[in-house]
Amino acid sequence: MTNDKSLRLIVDGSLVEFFAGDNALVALLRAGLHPSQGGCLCLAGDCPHCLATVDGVSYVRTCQVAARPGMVIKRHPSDAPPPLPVGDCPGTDIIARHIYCDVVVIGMGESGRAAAAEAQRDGKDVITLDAAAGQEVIGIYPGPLVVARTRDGMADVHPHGEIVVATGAAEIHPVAPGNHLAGIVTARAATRLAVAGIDLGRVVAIGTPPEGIAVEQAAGELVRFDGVDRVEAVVMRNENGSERKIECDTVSIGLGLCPRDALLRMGNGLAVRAVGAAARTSDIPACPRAGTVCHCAGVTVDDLESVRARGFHELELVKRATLAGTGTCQGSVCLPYIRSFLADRGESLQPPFTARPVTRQLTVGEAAASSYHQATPRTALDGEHRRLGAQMERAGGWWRPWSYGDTVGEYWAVRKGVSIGDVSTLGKMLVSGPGALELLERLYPTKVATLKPGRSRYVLLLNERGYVLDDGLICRDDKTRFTLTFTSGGSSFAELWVRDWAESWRLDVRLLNQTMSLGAINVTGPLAHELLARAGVGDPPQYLHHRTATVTGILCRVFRLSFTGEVSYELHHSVADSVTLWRRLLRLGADLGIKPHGVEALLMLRLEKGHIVVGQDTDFDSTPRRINHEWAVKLDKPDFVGRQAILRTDKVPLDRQLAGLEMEGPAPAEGALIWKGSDYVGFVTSSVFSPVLGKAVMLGWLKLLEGELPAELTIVGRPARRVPTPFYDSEGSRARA
Amino acid sequence: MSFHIPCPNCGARAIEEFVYGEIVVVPDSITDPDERNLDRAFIHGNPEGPTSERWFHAMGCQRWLTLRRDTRDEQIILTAR
Amino acid sequence: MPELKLFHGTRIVATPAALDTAVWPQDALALRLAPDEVFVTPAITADIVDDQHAIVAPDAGFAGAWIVPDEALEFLQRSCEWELPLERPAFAQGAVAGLPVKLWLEDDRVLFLVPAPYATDLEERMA
Amino acid sequence: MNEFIERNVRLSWHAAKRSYEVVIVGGGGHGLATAYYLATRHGITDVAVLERKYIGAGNTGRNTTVIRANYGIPEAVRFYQRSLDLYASLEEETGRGITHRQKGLLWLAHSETGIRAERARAELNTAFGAGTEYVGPDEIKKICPQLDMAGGGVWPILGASYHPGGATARHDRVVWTYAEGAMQRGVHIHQRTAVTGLIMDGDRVTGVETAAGPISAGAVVSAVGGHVTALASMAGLRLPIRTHPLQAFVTNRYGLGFDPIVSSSNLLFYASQTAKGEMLLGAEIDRQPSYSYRSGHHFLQSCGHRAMTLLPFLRNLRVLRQWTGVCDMSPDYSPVMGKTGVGGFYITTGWGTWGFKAIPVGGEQMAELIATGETPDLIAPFSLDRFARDRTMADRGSAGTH
Repeated sequence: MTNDKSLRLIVDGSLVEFFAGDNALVALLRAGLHPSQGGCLCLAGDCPHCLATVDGVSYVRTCQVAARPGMVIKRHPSDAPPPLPVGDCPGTDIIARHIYCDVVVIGMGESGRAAAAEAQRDGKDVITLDAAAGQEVIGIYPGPLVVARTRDGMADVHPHGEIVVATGAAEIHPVAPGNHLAGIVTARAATRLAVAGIDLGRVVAIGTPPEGIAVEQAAGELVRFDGVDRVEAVVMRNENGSERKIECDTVSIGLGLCPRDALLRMGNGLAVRAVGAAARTSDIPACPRAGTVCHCAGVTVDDLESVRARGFHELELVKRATLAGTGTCQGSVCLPYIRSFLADRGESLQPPFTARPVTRQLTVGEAAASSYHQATPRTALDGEHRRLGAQMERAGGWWRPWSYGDTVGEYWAVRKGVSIGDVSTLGKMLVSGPGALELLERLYPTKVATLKPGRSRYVLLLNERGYVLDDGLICRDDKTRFTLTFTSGGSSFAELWVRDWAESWRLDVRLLNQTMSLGAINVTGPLAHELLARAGVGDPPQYLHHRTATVTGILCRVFRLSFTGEVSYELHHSVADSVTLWRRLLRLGADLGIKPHGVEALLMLRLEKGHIVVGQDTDFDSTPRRINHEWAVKLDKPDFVGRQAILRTDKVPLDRQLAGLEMEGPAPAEGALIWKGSDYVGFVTSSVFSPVLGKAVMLGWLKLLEGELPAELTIVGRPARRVPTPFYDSEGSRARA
Repeated sequence: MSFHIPCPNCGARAIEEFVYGEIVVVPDSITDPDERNLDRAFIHGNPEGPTSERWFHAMGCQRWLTLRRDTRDEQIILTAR
Repeated sequence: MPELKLFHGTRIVATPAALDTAVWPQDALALRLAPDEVFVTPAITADIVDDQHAIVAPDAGFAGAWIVPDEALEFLQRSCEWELPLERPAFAQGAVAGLPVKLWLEDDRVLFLVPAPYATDLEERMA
Repeated sequence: MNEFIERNVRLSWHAAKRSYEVVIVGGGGHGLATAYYLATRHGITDVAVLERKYIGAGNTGRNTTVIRANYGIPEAVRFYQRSLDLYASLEEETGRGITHRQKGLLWLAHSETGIRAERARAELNTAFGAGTEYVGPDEIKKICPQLDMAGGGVWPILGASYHPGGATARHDRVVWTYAEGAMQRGVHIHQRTAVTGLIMDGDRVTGVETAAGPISAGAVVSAVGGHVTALASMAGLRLPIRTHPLQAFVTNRYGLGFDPIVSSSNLLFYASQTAKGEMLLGAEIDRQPSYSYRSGHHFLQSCGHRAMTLLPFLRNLRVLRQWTGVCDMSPDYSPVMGKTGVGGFYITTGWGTWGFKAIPVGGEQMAELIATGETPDLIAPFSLDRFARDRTMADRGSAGTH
């Protein structure tokens, strides 16, 4: 070991030299500094006395990190926890690597090396994780999964076989007055410090002496440590009761061993085995008379006595009432003493606390390594919307254009001219097979058999509670083949639902979810016919019909329906063609004043028509009756999902219903409360000022009062009325034009 | 809690790749159709011990599988397609 | 990492037996997504599958790219929480970087496929 | 010096009797509060609380201590506001410290639809007595300067509802305060006493079986968490309850400096700083029903990742410990309280992720029910028979996180 002058680190702003091979703790001690002002040091990662802030990370065990030139160490404040970081903590993303093997051995001491060698002799693929090599295991999880922090990121090790815990045993620390002083070390730490060339001065050994050091052995029972900041003497009591004071510079502590078995206990029920000292039972030290038991939380023997005397007898309650064992070392130091204390006071020797992750600490950034946000899908037209300056929003689980900047202009393009909208987010599913008709008859509350090929029908989807799950279309392609559509929000759920029922009824069907394979563009407005004619479709399908057609040279399935209240054609096509189709439609309609419309305009348009949005206007206990959609439910059909629930709930008087509302003046915010005099009767679910009607139109929940829906209401302090829907074009002639 | 589910189509995958599905069992002792529906709609067996359930492999084959799992310790006892 | 491109092909849903016995064109890659579903790229014609109720649909719903094995495995080691098959070639699917990814592993290249709506996310996460 | 050492509460244990007027099964917050209010409000002290482990060992001692009333339906807002008020006066009433801190709660929105939802929440809360206001980005930044308003470029913060009454209290101290208050007035609390059966006389519950023998009771109250389905089945009841794990983690202690409680509607995590200085982070329930208390690594990864996206200062904080509790979830995300249709048997369950918030009001109302035999108005909407009556209490304001 040579003293290279270039090896310097910074401690509390001052330069400190260190030797190659030093860990940060040794570097501090070499400079005559104690990382936490005092306390018995173990140099083994067990105790809380060498914690410091290293390179901006607090609570680092300095004995576990190699000293590095330029390393910045700040000692924690002596009287308070380290400060909460202010502002952002920039940092590079940490990577977690996944490693597969047969056997994991944790700890590379003698027993760990032996276990690894034995497994290798048996032809096993062995991964070893050794804290001394910077591979600190933070926990064992079901899987099983062993997670370790390493010097180049996190390692997630997945063993097919067993996990061997060879983490050895921790040394028991002293509990006596003065145990917070500097200069107290465990016997093993004393040996290591001597080897590192630290001058320990006069060493007094209590219990098992350190190896390789000349010491004065202190006999008897430990009474206290004397000194101001550093230990200057240790006081022992002989068998005859007399006290003896031994002057010293360092006290070496050899009071026994406690297995480092937290990982073993954490892995309880998994293929985990301990070997060597980790498998031993804990030495239980003599019950302490005085002094600090838990340094992390500052708990003394008196504190234990005080809570026990007030009825806290269970180990877990003592822990919770004092917080002993809840700090950084998670009971490593105090647990043997609390068990000893309670046993001494007449309780049975209670088992250790539950072992919970994490056993070695990691930062939140390290914990989050290789984690990803849930991705929000984008339609094939995402780039088009952004180029057009759209405000993109997450809506219904997708990125969608909320508005292109002129919502009212977009609205009028639909009402008076022609507009296109990206509805690729709709759920789309093909159903084929001899069992297809039966599947849909049993799944939907509508009569499917009467639906002719080439026709479509609006449908509700119910669950077994009779609540509305979703709405959409059933489109019949031929005798045994159907196309189903679902809302954007329902699309991720629809496949699970349909497949589950098809399997549960054992029906012979083929299902293909095409939600992510097909784009869909809605062409809507009184000039939609004209645009479609220009696009090559001179004879578009009638209302609620569908057929295949070539639109601007692109193969599409054309569904005629209407959500906006105007003539609408939904063009389903391969996502590979979305951009081309979109651009061609915009070009063909340029002189018609075509504009794309966003979600916000669409929500206005549909509200004028009184169309509900499942999830916005419905709640998760909305029956068809509550949303005024009983017309969509054919109870004279044989069984379908939700039928029995509707029969059951129909016997109960209705309590509330979704209703159309209107008022003069600006539209209240969605969520606005609805009052009948001073009685709360419900709230607004959808609300917009209708440009075409010149008043605010809304959907909202109303409670029935004495069996009647109230008609004259107050919303945001202004009078409002319950009115039938649709608000606009109540005969529906525009959509059928 | 995360554990692995052996997908018969794809192999063992973390539970986070799947969507949970309950298998509802209404006791035969309930015979009234409304009561059976009420039980089916709202009541859960919620057993402490082995239970049969469905999982949909959303991140993989997008198919359902059926398995038995012990709710006390998450041990998986049996899987089927 | 190369830019992900749409893969044109055919999605077929048919009885498992019909898919087991189908003979795909020599130059086609047939990925068995489920016992009753296959994605064949490039596109094929309908009459290959012996199931009159089969759904045979042209499909460009996957975006993907071929990656050299070293890059692919480096990325997978940090983004894939499940064990890759050892044999080659092999098909595998599951969460990769939090996305529903399909992999076709050959000795000298690996195909990554993801539903097109997640293409941007996969590109960002592979970068 | 550790200011958190419990220096006041005195627990006095008694030998078990063979008979009590009321037996409460479950020595968590709800069971102990029910005993406390029976004794203090109704003078009923011939009460035993039976706990299979130690008091507060279950979900009360595992929860993340958020107290709030910003729920999504009028019935729930009134109910939880009553709890908020009882919590705020509990220290004065008992002379014991529960480390009650009114912190304010921010519920963040990240989309247009999220903004609408938070505006609606504010409107409803305010009308029914739980102050909540909608706040824009500037105010959010003032309330919680640590937030990255750009949301890491992934989930920008566009608005929030702010609930000034949002508070925290130390869970164990709530348990001990109620336990001590009940014990002082003569209530018996028996730890390590698992109930193994219910004693029935015809279709009426008249007592409980324990390992130490039967105990007869005029009324039996189930206040258990996690095992309520099994207990109720002993009385022939089938419950609309599914038990799910809920996980959380804390960092080491740092100086106080994170004032509010922050919750994200899209990222489904929440964060607060405990009085001890630990940053406490939680997220949504695990989706599969389970009684396992084992913690998962994916939760730590994912919750840490999501939290760090909005609170980047968390990156270098060191994780201290993670743990798991179990939540009894009802189909409509509201509690299930009151009479059961089985004579002599009362239930308080369905506490999902909102049980700690309701401990005082839950105990107060259950006590009134048991003492008077009449269901109080505040809990009448939450009765078990509401599912059969098609009167579910669907509450989007409570779904699944905290």
